[in-house]
Formats: sequence, structure tokens, C-alpha cells
Amino acid sequence: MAEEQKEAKPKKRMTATKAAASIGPMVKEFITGTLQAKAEGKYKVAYTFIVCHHEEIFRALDVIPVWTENFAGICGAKRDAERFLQRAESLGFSRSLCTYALCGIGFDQWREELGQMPPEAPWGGQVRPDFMISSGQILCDPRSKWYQASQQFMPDVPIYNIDLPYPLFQENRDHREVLGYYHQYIVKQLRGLVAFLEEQTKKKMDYDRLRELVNLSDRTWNLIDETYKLRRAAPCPMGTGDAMNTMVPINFMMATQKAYDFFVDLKKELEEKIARGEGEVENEKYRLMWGGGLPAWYALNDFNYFNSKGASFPVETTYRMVAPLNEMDLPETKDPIEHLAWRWLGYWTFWYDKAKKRPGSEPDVERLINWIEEYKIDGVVMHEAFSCRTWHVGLIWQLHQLAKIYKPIPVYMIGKGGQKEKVYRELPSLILESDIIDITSYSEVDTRNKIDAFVETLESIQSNRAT
Amino acid sequence: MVFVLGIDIGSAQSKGVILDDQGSLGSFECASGGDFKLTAERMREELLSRAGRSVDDISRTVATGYGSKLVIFADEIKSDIVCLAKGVSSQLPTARTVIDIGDLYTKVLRTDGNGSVHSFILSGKCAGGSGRILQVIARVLQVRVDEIGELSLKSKKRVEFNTGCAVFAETEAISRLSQEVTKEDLLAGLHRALAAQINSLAERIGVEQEVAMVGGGARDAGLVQALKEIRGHDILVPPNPYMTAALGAAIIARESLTIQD
Amino acid sequence: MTKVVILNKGIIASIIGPTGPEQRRLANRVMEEALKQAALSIQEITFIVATGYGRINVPFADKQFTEITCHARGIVHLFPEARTIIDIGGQDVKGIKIDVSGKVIDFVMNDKCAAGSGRFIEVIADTLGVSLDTVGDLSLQSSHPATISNICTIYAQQEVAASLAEGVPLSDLLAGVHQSLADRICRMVNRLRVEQAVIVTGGGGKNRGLLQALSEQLGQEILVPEEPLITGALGAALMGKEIVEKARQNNTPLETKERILGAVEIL
Amino acid sequence: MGDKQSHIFDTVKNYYNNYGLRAKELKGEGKQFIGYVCSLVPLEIITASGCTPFRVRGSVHEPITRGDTLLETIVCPYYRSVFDLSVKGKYNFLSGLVIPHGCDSMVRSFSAWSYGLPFSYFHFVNIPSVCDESSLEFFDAELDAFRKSLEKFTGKAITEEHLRQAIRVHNENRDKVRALYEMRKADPPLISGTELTMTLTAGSSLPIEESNGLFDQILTEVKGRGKSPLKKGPRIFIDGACLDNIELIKLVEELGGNVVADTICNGARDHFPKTEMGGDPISALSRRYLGKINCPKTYRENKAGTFEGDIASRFGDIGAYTKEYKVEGAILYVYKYCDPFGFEVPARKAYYQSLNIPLLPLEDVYSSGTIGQLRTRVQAFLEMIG
Repeated sequence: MAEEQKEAKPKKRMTATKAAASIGPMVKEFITGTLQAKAEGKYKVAYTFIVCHHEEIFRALDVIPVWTENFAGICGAKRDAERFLQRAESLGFSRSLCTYALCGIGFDQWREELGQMPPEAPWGGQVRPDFMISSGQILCDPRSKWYQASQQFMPDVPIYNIDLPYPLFQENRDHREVLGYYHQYIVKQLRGLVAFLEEQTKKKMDYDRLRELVNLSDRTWNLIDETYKLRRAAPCPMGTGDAMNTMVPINFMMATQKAYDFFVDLKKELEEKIARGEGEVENEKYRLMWGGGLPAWYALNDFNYFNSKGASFPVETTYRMVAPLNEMDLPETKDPIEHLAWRWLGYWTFWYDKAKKRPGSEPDVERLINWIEEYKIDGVVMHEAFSCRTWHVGLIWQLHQLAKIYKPIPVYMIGKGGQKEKVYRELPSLILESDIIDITSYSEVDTRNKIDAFVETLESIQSNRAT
Repeated sequence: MVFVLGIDIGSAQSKGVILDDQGSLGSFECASGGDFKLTAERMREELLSRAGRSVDDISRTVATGYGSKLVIFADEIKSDIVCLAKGVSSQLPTARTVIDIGDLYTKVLRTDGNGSVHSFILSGKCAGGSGRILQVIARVLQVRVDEIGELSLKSKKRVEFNTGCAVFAETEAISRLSQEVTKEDLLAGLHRALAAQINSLAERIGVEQEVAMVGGGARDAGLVQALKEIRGHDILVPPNPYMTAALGAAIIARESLTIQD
Repeated sequence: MTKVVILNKGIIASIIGPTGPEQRRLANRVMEEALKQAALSIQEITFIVATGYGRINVPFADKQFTEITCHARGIVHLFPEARTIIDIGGQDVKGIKIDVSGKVIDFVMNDKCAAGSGRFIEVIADTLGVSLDTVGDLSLQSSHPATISNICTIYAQQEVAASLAEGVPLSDLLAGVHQSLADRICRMVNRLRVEQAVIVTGGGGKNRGLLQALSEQLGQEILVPEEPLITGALGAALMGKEIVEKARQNNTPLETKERILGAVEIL
Repeated sequence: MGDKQSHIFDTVKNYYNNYGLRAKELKGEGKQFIGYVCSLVPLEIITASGCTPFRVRGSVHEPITRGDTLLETIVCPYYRSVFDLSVKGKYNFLSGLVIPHGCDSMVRSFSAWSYGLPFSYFHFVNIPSVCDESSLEFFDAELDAFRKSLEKFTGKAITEEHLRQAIRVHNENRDKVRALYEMRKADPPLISGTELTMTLTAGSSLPIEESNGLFDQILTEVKGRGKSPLKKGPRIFIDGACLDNIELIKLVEELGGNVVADTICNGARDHFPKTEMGGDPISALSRRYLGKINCPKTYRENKAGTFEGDIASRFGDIGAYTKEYKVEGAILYVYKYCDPFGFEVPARKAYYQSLNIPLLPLEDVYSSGTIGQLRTRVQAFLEMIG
């Protein structure tokens, strides 16, 4: 494997907000921090996954999380994932598997083989962990398998695999019937995590500190929710392209003052933009929703391309990992662990009751419908990343279901008799196909052609509007 | 009287239509060749001579297709999705789903009678499910592309055929022939497999009736029949189905003039 | 291509002929030529082994072996030090791992996609109007290999034609094509943990441009047999010879087909 | 196989080719069939409810068309095929469907199934991803919820006695499967891999008592053979997920290998582990399905602290089977886009190497169209180990 060619560097993406522009350096600082922590040896570093909503436990025990999905995303964004993916393939992993995991495993194996970071490792590289926290959530098989596979190359690094299920939406059942034993189980799993971390760090959990951190992240949750809801304004002050950056404090920095402060600043910036009538797009013609899927990290510029056609993205279902806590109806408890478990369940079941009320709906579809209304959406864009089933299976079904139960656009069209008649049209949608970080799956020409055709579609619907 | 041009430079074939207020004055089709700029020039000349007009008579030209960016004299470039919808709506206003089988890509779109597109999908990263495979097979069987439809319809026992890769379809066909499979049965198998692949693509955006088939692939009666069988209902094919995108481009050119007026 | 090797103590005939839609009849014809070269009649041949993609279509073969076994056998005969074999044919690319005793211990093959096979270069060479014999040397003249971004052969063909029209030099395009194919091949054979000596055989062994790209990407020196096209047929002949010798040793009868080389009707 | 096909294997073939034949007949007599996918659905609870569990199958011969309307093509081709046949109405005789948390695709597609198919009963069984005491407790509760949902559907209570009785007959079924596998130990085996897989597949479409009866008849038939109908050849082991079409096994046997053992879902993985009798039946079931079914979906902690020790404990059952059945070569057959198995391929390879058993890893797409490609690989592999 002498030839580890890098792809050409992408053009820098233009952000609509100052806040989003500040994320790059923040991530870099974060990664440098993990390398430094490891070198100093004062704190333990742990591989782990985002959206498990228990980072407070790490922070209370001064464990430094290394978000391995994030590192793979960085390799992708820098168009430098291919050499790690190829390495994983050489080890016998199929390219059809989660490419985040393949990139991480390829990188780790290389680092372990060399006894040092691979040459020109992005942003200094991914540090060797002291231990790994897998997460067998209800979703994401690769999360359960990734670290187990990595252990082949670092068998001395222990794993704690925490199971965090939630009850799946079932039309014929009230999920509250089963929440009790789900909660009990999650509490036990979280306590197991605490015990594992205590053993690894040789520290005792300070529950007062944990309670404070949980309180801090609860406040941050609500603040994020308020901030993001500002994007309902027309023109929309911040789009999904920026949100793919501002997901960093949400997912990597929860339970830190820095994350809270970040959203204080962002909220202020958005309020100011709204007051000035300033939008993500200068002349906002179409408001689109990023309705599903992780982005192609090497092609975030496509958001600028949408913007250049007058399309803004006021809302996305991806990485918006909060829901207003006061609307979740969480049982009161003084025990922070119990609270974390309730918050986890509350988050995942947030749309269940609403979905029950609308025949044919289900939580993800319900969220689409609600946000289409709240954010005045003209079209839905989704991304189908071939290597990730976790977030990309079920999307076309959601669109299908959406079309069945939601037909809000009245347009004139020619019926069988050749007469013009008023009908209700489903929301137009676009599915982009490529991958999160495997750039060989992506064609800029094809993607832009699709975007062109989609925008022409939006245009023709607008001109045929019945009202 | 206004005159407009619609020019569709495809990866294999280029198509053009010249319209006036009343309708088509003529159309032309030729191989795209390697130099799309030159092909576009030639296309314009041919169309003008067919209509007995000169360059100055043309009020507007819309280009579409794979090589549309190289039609330097075009006033506007439109995606073939929109042109297809427009073209089909003018010929078959009841069509709600359009399947275009081109040389490199297969495209499916949903439309209304006005030529508005409501959703669309393109085939993936590989030419396996496109019209190219038909040409490849025609060469192996030493028949003309326009003969394979009729041949296929004569089959009594189609074979199971795998259409993974358009290049390897050739070798697969060769090996099938050596297993004493007839041309007819082989073609029927190919059409069935290709139709299944195309149908599967179409199903991903949901198929609403009626269904129209256009593009070079719609000239193949065997493929149309195979798709009918898989879908279990009739499929509309407009006259000169390969001209649809060019026609749509010309209509768009004419419409944008009316709006400007 | 259809190849025939006739073996006695050494090679007494070796012929390469084209493979077309009518494989069986051609197998006949190439066989006839080889017999002529060896001055033998078909009745005098003790045992016939067929291999390759069309192995089941050779009606007069006494036994069939896959090309993996045969290539390995042929290569080990020529290069006893071989540990990794990369066979680059028009249909398939195979990586074969050999142990010290010359036994196959592992192998990989490409999927049914032309992007990782010799066909990729054939199609592109055809598009560029260059003969297959010259693509290797032409590409070695390039100092700035072009990037071929499409994986699908048909799309790459289109991409190459467009680049050529834009004035990208032929040699750069060919170098890019070789790098693209070498990349696909490396990805596959790296699964075997490539070890020295590495032998490239099959049609790809004749292409110097591809060999250089492969050697660079693998970071390994590459050896090529003098006549890379016949190693499979040679291996098949060697396998046949072994069967004959074994039968003689054990005094068991040889199971053979009727020695008829009549033309076969193809529908 | 001899020239004379016995009557009982004709029956098996008929059930295999006309999958669901018996279910359609029995439906007419008022029997309710509940479909399931994956080995992780506790069949005993369905049987105890008075319904009959029915394993929903795919077909490698049928191109996937309708299913793509509702399910992405990045799902493993096996599951896509199962879904496609279902939405085409092939299993419309079922009264309900149970999907477990076997993989992401099962979770993410549950809504598509439950809204897209005309059954009156749907249920999702959550399966923990880890196996410790608290997971077993949780799983007890989850299985109890499953029991209650079935009670609601049938309107009849499922008592402990019903459950015990169901456990008994399902265990009997597993004993019979073991006895059939015993017939493979002879060299050449008395029953071919093709026959056995067909038999087990047919069995998964029948009420458990009928399945027991069928297996008994097959056993009698095979025992009566005395001499094997097969030729000696390399003894092959099949590793992988669900292989409910016999094409691969048939191919191996056509090319001269004998398939003698496996760890596939519709083989040993599903049929070997038994449920403990006595004690709380729900708890016994949760221990069988979570603890004893060795599926890559369930994470098991590396207690050895070494890679070699870890794979020895994770894949120990494979080692035991390969010894017991005197295996000479193994085929690891994995579907494209299968994350649970896919991430284990290097570790499994390493394990076979530690056993000194040559391995042929295959990644496939669940279509008869790839048989040609598989043929060369399998033949070369047999030549390699032969």
C-alpha cells in the first residue's frame, strides 16, 4: 500500500453564521486536547459514540471522550478517508459496511502496527484509548461491533458495551406500558458504566458534581431548542449546512459550559440577523428540509450550491438531538442517573403520542409533518448513504407515507378529459445517493444535476400554484 | 411567427426539434460522436434546413442532455428531467409516471399534465441498468439494435439472465450462447432482467398510472413488453420516443417566450 | 483467448488463439493447430485437461480444473519461489496465495464488474483508438497521470473520451486508467497479505504500464513469466500429467473421453 | 442420491418448493399462522398461544421489484428478498408477523412491514445487545410483554402450562434435528446437506408436531439407507446467517464436496440450543434466546484480554462442531450490507486459521444470478483442499 493518495482538497464551505465558522478551530482544539491528555497521562481517554446522552457521567469522572465517528467524519471532510478505508478492506472488511467504522478500524490498525500515528494523520490523529465504551443502542449494529473488531489490534484495551434500548413505536400499543422495565434496565446499564469507569479511573463518582452537570446539559438542551426554533423566521437566518457544524457542541461538548455559551452566542447572532432581515440566502425562494440521513462530509459545499439557487434549509432531522424537556413530561427524581434514563426514553418517544393520533403516521413521519408546517417547507431533501443502515433505512418509506397522508400543495393540472383541474400535490422530494465518507460513491456532476432538476421542479410547482 | 430549437445532446445519440407556434417543423437525430460542440452545430444546421429557416429566425434555443453544456449557442440549459416531463405532457397528458431509458442512465419521474415534475430518480453509479446493455448484446448477437425487440417477442422460454455489469453482459451472453440457448430466449431473459431493474428503480419513487416509456429504450418492443408484464398494466409509448427530451426543450423555449411577452 | 499447451517431458506445443462466441469450435481449431505444431494426432494425446471460463464447454476434455488451481500449478512450475500470484485476465482478476510447498492456501476473485478486470483497459484502449499492445508503453511516457473518477467501465469510457476532446494527452489518460485498475486490483489482493515473490500472469502481465502502477501501489517488485498468457494452460497440462502418472503408479485405468475433434454445432 | 427418490423426500421437496402449502391448507381449517424472521423470535410463546410459528423466507430466483418501493437497496439482499415476497402477497395467509431486534434493518423497517402488509397482528421483540444479568431481567419482561400481546390477539390466556408444553415439543424438535445431524457423521454422510437443509426449511413452515413427525420419517428413511448414497469428498462446514435457499449447498455437493455441519441460522444456530425445563418458563426462554443462540448481534465481553482467547470463546461452538463432524474445509457465506456478520469476518477468518481449517469467505447478494461466479470459487476451493 505504498500509494496512499489523497483526494484534492475541497473548497472551503461558506457559512451563514459566525458561530458555524468558529467550529473548525474548536474541533481541532478538541482533538489536540485528546492527544495532549494522553501524553500527560493525567486523565483517561475513552473511545465512544455520540447521541448516547450520558456524557455527564464521563465528565464527572474526568474521562476525556474521543468521538470516533467524529474523527472518521473529519477524515471524510478532509477527503482523506480513502487510505484508511482501503486498509480496512485489506483486513477483510467489506466496503458495504459502515465506513465510519472501517475508517476508524483502518486507522487504528495502522497506528498499532507502526507504534505511532500514521503519516500525515488528519489533525494529529486519533489517540490510542485507555478503554472503549461501545453502545448497543436499539439502533446501530456497527456500534456494537466496531470496537470489538478494533480489539483485534489492541486486545489490551477493555470495552464496556452499554445497552440503551427504547421501546419501538408500535401502533397497537401504548409505550407507557413498558417504559417501567425499560427505565429499570437503562438505570442498571448506566450504573454499570459508572462502576466500569470508577474501576478504570480509580476514582469515586461525585454525585453532586454529576447532578450539576446534568443540570447544565438540561439547560443547554432547552437553549438549543429555543435557538433552533428561531430558524422558523423567513428568510431563515441559518441553514442545515451550518447546522452540520453547530452539531459539534450538541454532540461532542454537552455538559460543558462551553457548549452552553456557544448557544448563547448563536442565539444572539440569529436574533440579530432576524432583526436585520438577513437570511442564509440573499433572496430566499424555496425553504427545504433536510429530512433524513447523515451528510456526505466531503461535499458540504452542496449546501452552498442549493443556496446559490435560492434554496435555504431552515430545519433538519439530523443531529438535532434535543427536544424541549418541559414537553417531555419526565418523572421527577433526585437521582441523576434515573433522570438520565428518563430523559433518554423521553427523547426517543417524544413523537409517539402525536403519531398515534394520525392514522398512517409514525414518529419520524410525524416529525416531518410537524416541521413542514412549523418551518413552512416547500420540499424535502434526503441523503441515502450506502454504508449506513442505522440512519438511512426507512427514509423512502417515510416519504411514501408522507405522500399518503399529507398533500398540501394545490396545483392545476390537466386531467384525463384534457381539462385543467385543481388537485393537491405531494411535497416534492429529492434523494441524494452517496456515502458519509466514502468519496468513491459520490459524483459531483450527478449530484448537481439532480439538484438542478429538483430546483426546476420547485420552480414549476410554484408557477402552477392554484392560489 | 416565432421559431425555437430544442437540442438534446445525449451520450450516444443527439436529437433536435424545431418548432413554430403551430407545432413541429422537423426533427433530426444523429450520433453524438466525440465532439459535442460540432454535433450541436450540425444539429442546428440540419434543423434549419429542414424548416427552411436561417439562424436569425430562431428566437430561442434550449439545450438539454449529457452534453448540453457544450451547446454554446443555447440561450438556456435545462435538465433533461424537466424537458422529459414537458415533452411527455405535450404528447401524453395523462401520463403520471415517465420512464426514460437512455444510453448511460435510466431516469424515472412523476409528473402532472402540465409538465411539472413532482419527484424523480436516476439510476446509480453503474451503467448496468441502462440502455447500453442492449447495444452490447446486439453486437454479440450480430443483429441490429432495432431488431432485438421483435426477436425477443418470439421467445418461448426465456433464460435467467444477470445484468450486473453492462460490459460483462457480453461475456455472459457469449457463455449462454455456448450453452445452446437461442438468441430469442437470451434476449427475452435480458429484457426481463433489465425491466425488473428498471421497475425496481421506478418503485422507489412510487409509480402512479398512467406510465409512459420514452428514450432510446422505448424503441425496443421487447423491453416495453417485459415491463408491461412485470407491472401488469399497459404502458404508453409516444411516437418517436427518443425525441421526447428535445421536444420538451423546444416547448420550454417557446413557453418562456410567451411568458416574456 | 483460447490457449493450448501440449506437454511431454517439456512443452512440445503452445498456441494462443482468439476466443469468440463460438468457444467450442474455436477450442477445436486451436487444438488442431497445437497438434499440428507437435506433429501429433488427437488419438496420441494421453490426457486432456480444460480450464478457464469456458472449461465446461470443451467437449473433448477428460477433466476440468479451475483457472486458480491451474495458474498456481503453472506458475509454481516456472517460479518455485512464488508466494503471491496475480492473474489479470479479461474476465476475472484473481489473487492466489501459495505456501512454501507450492500449494494454494488462499485466493480472491473480483466481483462481476469490469472495473477491476483487464476488460477495463480493453474497452478504454478501444475508445481511445489505441491497440492493446501499445497502451502499456504509451502510459509510461506520462508524467501527470489523469484522475479517472468513474468506477463503472462504461462511465469511465465516456469520461476518457471527454478528457481526450479537452486535450488531455493520451499518455496521461492511459496512465490514469492503469492507476485506476491497479488500485482496484490492489484493494482486492491486499486481502491476501501480499508476500514476495509476486508474479503477475495473464494478459495483464504483458502490459508494462499496468505492471509499473501495480508495483508502485503494492510496494513490491513484480515478476512476470516469459509467456504470461499460457500459464493456465501449462498448469492444466501439468495437472493432466500428474493424473496420468498417478494412475500408472497405482495401476488404475485412466478415464478419458473419446478422442474426436469434430466441429460442434452452435445454435 | 440414488435413482429412487423416496416418498418422504418428495413431500419435503413439495413443502420446500411450495413453501406455505400446509399453512394455506390448515388456515382453511381455522388454524392461525404467525410469521417471523430471524432465529431470535421465541417460537415457544407463539406455539403456546395456539398459533403456529412460520418462518418467512426469501427466494434467490425472484428479482426484487415491489419491495424497493418501501425499503432501501442498502439493506442486506436476503432481508430485501423476504420483504419483497411479503409485499407481493406471497404470505398473505399469515395472521400476523413478529420481528425481533436482529439487526438495524429489522428495526428500521418495522413500520414498513406493519403498515404495508395486511396482517392483523404485528409485534416487535426487542433483544438486548449485551448479555448480562440485567439484560436477562429486561428480556424476561420483554418476553412477558410479547406473551401479553399474543394473549390480547388470540383472546386466550397463555398459561405456564401452555408454555411448558410448547417448550417440550420444541425441544423434541431440536433433539430430532440433532439426530439428523448425527447422520452426517458417517463418511460419506448418510444424508446430504441439500436434503437436510431442505428438510429443516420445510419443517419451519409446519406446526411443530407435524414438523416432529416429518423429521421422524426422514430419520427412519435415512437410517434405512444403511449405505450412503453419496461419494466421499471433502467434508465442508457452512458458516453464516440465514441460508434458506439450497443453491449454495447444492453447488458444493455438485462439485464433489459434502456439507456435513454448519452454524447458519436455519441450521445449528437455531436448532441446537435447547430450553431448560423446570423453573420459570419465560425466564428459561429468555436464557435460551439471549444466552444460548450464538449470534454476532449479541455482544459478549472479552474476558480473556487477548484476541486469541476472545475468538476462542466467541466462536467455540464452531470449533466443537468442526471436530465433531470431522470438517476439512469451511465456507463463510456473508451477505453484502450485513453489519453484524460483516464486522466479524476477519475475526472468524483468524479463528478458522487457529483451527487449521481452510476457509473460503464469500460475500454474496442472494440471487441465483451469482451461481456462476460462486461455482468457480467453490470448485477452486475444493481443488485447493482436496
